Amino acid sequence: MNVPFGFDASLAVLTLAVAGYAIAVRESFAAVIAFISYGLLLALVWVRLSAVDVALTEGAIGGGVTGALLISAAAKVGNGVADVSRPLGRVGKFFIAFLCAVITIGIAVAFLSLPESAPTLAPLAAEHLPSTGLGNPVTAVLLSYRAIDTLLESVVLVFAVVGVWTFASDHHWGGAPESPGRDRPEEPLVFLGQILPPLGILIGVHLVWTGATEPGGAFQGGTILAAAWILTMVAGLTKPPSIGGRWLRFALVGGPALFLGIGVAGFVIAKAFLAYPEGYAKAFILVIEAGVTVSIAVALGLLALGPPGRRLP
Amino acid sequence: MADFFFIAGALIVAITAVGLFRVLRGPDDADRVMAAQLLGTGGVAALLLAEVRGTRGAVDVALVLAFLAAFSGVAFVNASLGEGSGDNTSEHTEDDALN
Amino acid sequence: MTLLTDAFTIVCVSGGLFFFLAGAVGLVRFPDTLARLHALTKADNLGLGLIVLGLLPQSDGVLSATKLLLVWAVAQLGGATLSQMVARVAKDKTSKS
Amino acid sequence: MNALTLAGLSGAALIGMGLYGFITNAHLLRKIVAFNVIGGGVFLLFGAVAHRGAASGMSADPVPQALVITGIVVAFSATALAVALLLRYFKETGTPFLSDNCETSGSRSDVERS
Repeated sequence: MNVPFGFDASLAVLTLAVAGYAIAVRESFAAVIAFISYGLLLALVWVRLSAVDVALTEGAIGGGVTGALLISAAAKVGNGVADVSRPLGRVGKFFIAFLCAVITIGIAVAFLSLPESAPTLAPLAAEHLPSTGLGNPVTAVLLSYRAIDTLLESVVLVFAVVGVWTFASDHHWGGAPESPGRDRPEEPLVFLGQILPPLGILIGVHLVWTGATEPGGAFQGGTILAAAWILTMVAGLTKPPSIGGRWLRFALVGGPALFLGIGVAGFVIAKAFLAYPEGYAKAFILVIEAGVTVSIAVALGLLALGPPGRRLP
Repeated sequence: MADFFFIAGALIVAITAVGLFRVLRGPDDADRVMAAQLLGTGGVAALLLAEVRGTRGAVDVALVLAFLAAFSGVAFVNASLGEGSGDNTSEHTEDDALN
Repeated sequence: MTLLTDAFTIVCVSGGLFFFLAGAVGLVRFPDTLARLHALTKADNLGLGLIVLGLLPQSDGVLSATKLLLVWAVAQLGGATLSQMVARVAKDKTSKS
Repeated sequence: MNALTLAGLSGAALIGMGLYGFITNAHLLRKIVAFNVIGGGVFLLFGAVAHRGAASGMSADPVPQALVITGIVVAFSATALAVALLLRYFKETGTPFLSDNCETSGSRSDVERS
């Protein structure tokens, strides 16, 4: 057993322990903080699996934005007092644990009995990479080979925002989400809200731009931009926008619409839906990425802000 | 040199993971957040060491983790200070919004 | 020259390692929240700072060196501000109870 | 046993643990956390499979990696939706638990059922 394997094994044990704690602990706040550590450890695991693109996404969304969302939810909801009329007994819990163990073992056996020579699309992806003008195969998959998936995903984000908005009370419809910050934000938070967002914009744009050749891309960059946006609101420097705002809705839908428009134009200029004309693939991909990044940032920000006018007792 | 970087990175993750004991024990939520913050900083340091060893893009992951550690820290502080103090903005944000 | 920069790197990274160790031990062993916060900030500032300093000569080119410094700056800004705010949260808690 | 097998087995274990928490925890926020733990396990399993497909100078098959990125973003959308639903439910009932007895008025029951 060598040192790298020892490290990977410890990392795996640590990840499992933190996940177990997130599930077993009594206080919901502690569970959320354990979950944030879990996301962080997973990002490290992804780097060890040489999937840096995924590590970026997991670190940004899994640990970061999801963590922040759950923290504020945990603070509002608290631990509560369980008044479940049919609590699970010891036997019931044991039975469920047994079933979950069976599922785990089933998946593990399936994983271990995968064929020796793994099927892979890597050669195909590598072969066509020059035609896209990109250097990062993951970006090529996302925006060229399987662009339809990414197009649909950007639409899913818009639907999710609409879904979140439907939880507003009727008389709040058309209003703005409650501000994530406090009435008079503390000075250090205001300072952070002034310094960090510009750095966040720099990092976000950098991630989108390098996504063409190095790990990075629209989703990772968009997440950072969304976080920067929310930071300015926490510091009281900007206010959550009204959900009826024309510009907001345009920004939300613009990316997917641009993506779809270029996709349909593909019928004319490149003989297929979502095909790019030869030699111009990279230019089109960059235009789409720029548009989609803005929409992702707005959508993720609105998802984190919640429905309009939400007020809790 | 590469071995040194690897071992240093692994040690930092191991050391900061010891701090996770505080997530377990608490007693305050602030203690738990501090442990997560320490693990975050340790992870950032380990990623920087990985980048120098030749993992391309690890420094970007470090950048993202450092930025979002601050972000979720803000979420914690905001949520903890928010509870109990009654001067929340909800009243007039809402009125502003409806106009 | 390489030997000299390598030695510099090793010294700085080992120093960073030491401060991480001190921070972790302090976080586990110190008796109250504010003392633990005090230990944490050492790891945050000096631990990461020394590692960044040690890696600077190893980075290839100005861009990657700038990135290293940017990581440090972001961690520093976030860490310093949040330590103060976390201390305020901890103080609120003790004064209330 | 190598790092790859380790990742796959950890993924399987995380799915089992998350599923257990998802079923046994009555607190709705804890269910959302458990759901995300399951998600992490599924993605890790995917990543291990992607890593097996390393070929042509690539360290991993890029297609499953792209799928995982898509998955993480969709998981966040689902989580945000679930949290919004939870907060609305909490506002209506004052408890983060689902209860069997419907003491809430008719106008609220549609929130509670969903």
